[in-house]
Amino acid sequence: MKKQHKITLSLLAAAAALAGCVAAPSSVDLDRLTADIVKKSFRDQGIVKVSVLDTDETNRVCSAADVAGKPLEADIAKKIEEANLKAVKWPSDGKFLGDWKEGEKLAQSGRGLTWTDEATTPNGGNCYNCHQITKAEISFGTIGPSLYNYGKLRGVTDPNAPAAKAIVEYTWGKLWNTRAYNACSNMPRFGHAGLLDEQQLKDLMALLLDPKSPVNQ
Amino acid sequence: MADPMRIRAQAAGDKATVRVLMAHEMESGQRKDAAGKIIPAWHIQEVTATHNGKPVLSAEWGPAVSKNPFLQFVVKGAKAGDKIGVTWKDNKGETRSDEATVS
Amino acid sequence: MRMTKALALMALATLAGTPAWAQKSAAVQSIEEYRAMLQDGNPSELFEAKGEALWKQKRGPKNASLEQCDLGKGPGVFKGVFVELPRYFADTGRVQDMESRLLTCMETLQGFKAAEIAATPFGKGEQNNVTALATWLAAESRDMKLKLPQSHPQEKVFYEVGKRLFFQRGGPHDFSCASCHGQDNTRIRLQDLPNLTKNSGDGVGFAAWPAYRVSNGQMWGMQQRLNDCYRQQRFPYPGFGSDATIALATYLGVNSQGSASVAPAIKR
Amino acid sequence: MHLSRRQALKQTAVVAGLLASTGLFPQYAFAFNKDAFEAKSIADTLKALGASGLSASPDVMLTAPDIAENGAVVPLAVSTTLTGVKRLLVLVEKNPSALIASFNTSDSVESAFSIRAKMGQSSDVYAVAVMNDGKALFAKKEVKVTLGGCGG
Repeated sequence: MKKQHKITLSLLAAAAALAGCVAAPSSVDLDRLTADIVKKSFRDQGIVKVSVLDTDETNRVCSAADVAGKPLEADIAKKIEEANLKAVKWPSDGKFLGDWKEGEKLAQSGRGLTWTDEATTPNGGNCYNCHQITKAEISFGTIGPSLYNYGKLRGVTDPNAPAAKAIVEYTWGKLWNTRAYNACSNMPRFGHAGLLDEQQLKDLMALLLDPKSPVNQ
Repeated sequence: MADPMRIRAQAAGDKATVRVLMAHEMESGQRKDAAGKIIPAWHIQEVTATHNGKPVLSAEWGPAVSKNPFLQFVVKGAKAGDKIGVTWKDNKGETRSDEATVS
Repeated sequence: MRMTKALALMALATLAGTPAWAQKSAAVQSIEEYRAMLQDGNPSELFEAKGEALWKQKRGPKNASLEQCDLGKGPGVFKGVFVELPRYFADTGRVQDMESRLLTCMETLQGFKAAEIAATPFGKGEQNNVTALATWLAAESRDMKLKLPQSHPQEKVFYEVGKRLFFQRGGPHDFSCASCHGQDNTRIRLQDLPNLTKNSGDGVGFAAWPAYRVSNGQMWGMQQRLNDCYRQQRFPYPGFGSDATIALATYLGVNSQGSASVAPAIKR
Repeated sequence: MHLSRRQALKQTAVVAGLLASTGLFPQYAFAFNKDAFEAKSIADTLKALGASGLSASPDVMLTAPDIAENGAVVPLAVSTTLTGVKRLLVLVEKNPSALIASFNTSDSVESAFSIRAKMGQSSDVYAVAVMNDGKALFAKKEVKVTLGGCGG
């Protein structure tokens, strides 16, 4: 612990020297110090490796905006959204909807990818943690908007009809990579990050869009 | 040795409300360990209470009482300065007794 | 009595019936009544008693008590220290929170190996004693207002680092602390989420830990609270008493400056 | 010698433990009713306790939350204004074994007890007063058990 502290302090001193002053460290110094502290503070545990903290440009830009307390510049946000939209993979067989019953199970589960999970633990969709979905489940979160009547409210009576095409594709894109539509969304990128596979995403699509799903009752 | 209980006994009128917290695992016997083996039930089985040494309450508990159990009861005729004693005994034969003064 | 109030609330709710429009809030209200029912009889009292005894007991290779431990207001002062941590300590040259400071005292006064305790998993061996001590010390500052010092440059630096950690997105889910704790009036499932980017008020967020967790019957200090947040964030494991955890705690504590600490609390 | 509170309590415990084992509390030499606590259903539990004829009574009271945020700790209070009560029971119908606790009533304590129970799932909870003649009178309430957290 002592050793770690010395490194931290000397880094600060070096940073201050670089800045050519003895005043409070600059934002850049603090960013560097934070990265240094992260490196020393976190370790691998179970299936989680420290490398999961090596994140992409999309996250870095959003985190920096959050620290600054300012929303992203419109053009930067647009660039991030375009890059993420380009990364969306569409269903290989052209079919968008699976089984809503399987989708409901996924929506209920918040498991997977923590250091107390096994590599074989199936990932859940975590959906109810943040969204209202069916009327029956009263234990739902409110970080995201309510998805109750998601398809019905958007006029989807037949998900295969041409009239439904735009909303079906948007929903797929949103699940695959939410940052394609909202640069700094809080939602995980389920397809992009490999959290759920194509079939699982289809099942969630069915939960949201199938007229028979309890979501649309 | 089991950790001490926390007993609070408060007089109001001609009776005293007693609240007890007991430090106990209360293992249900329903859970499995990492290897998939059932963790055997381990729970408080008998609870008794005394008022100035005279027995006033006895109860039997199963493994579905919550961990670190809470119990509340009301002793008739107890006043400030009286002693309330509580004893538990678990299914492994371990026992613990503590006493509190009614305030 | 709190219990009586909860019962009265329940009676009221029953009388009023459940109008259709109130269905969502009725669930939330029921949960609030449930929580109120638990307030009377918080098992954290068991840990407080244990912590107080541990403070006075001669233990460790040096067979000494912790009664000369300096938690920031001089050796032996235990009233009011909890609401002024984390703070900078000149003897270690570090900003320390309650739990890391207790490790320092256990090493210097009692001869325990701080690194060994830090490496011990939560809920095992000496870790249980650290939690009990922190629980008792929190109780010795119950209802006092948070006033973390921010005069030493390192304390200011830790606040700034903590802020950056709070907003750091990463892991497979892109989560940061702010993903869940960056807005007002949100929930995960039925669990209310305090907005930790600002003062979250008396007894909320930072001002509520250590707390007894009814879901697993465990007493958790702030270190374990932060550790489990990082687990659910799908982040790697933050070392016990590591600078990242202390910087984050500094950020949370300073943001809630002036709010009253209700710890040790009782939680889901 | 200075004794800490904890040490003092420990010594009290030892003394009380000795008292208990010397049989100073003869009326508590009751045997734990294993059959009652291992019975699955409420009916079997009552049978094991020698009670019968379960019927609802407005004189038996049960206080329980509508929703428990966590099944690990569900606060329950049972009471009765009846006289001639032998014991008061707390039962959770859908638990692996229904009986949670059994309180023997006496003239020295009110017939009102609060306790906290584990519930595996949403279920009806029963307060049952077993009368001296073996009749069983009950009050019941449904308690919903929800998942409060992330489910991870």
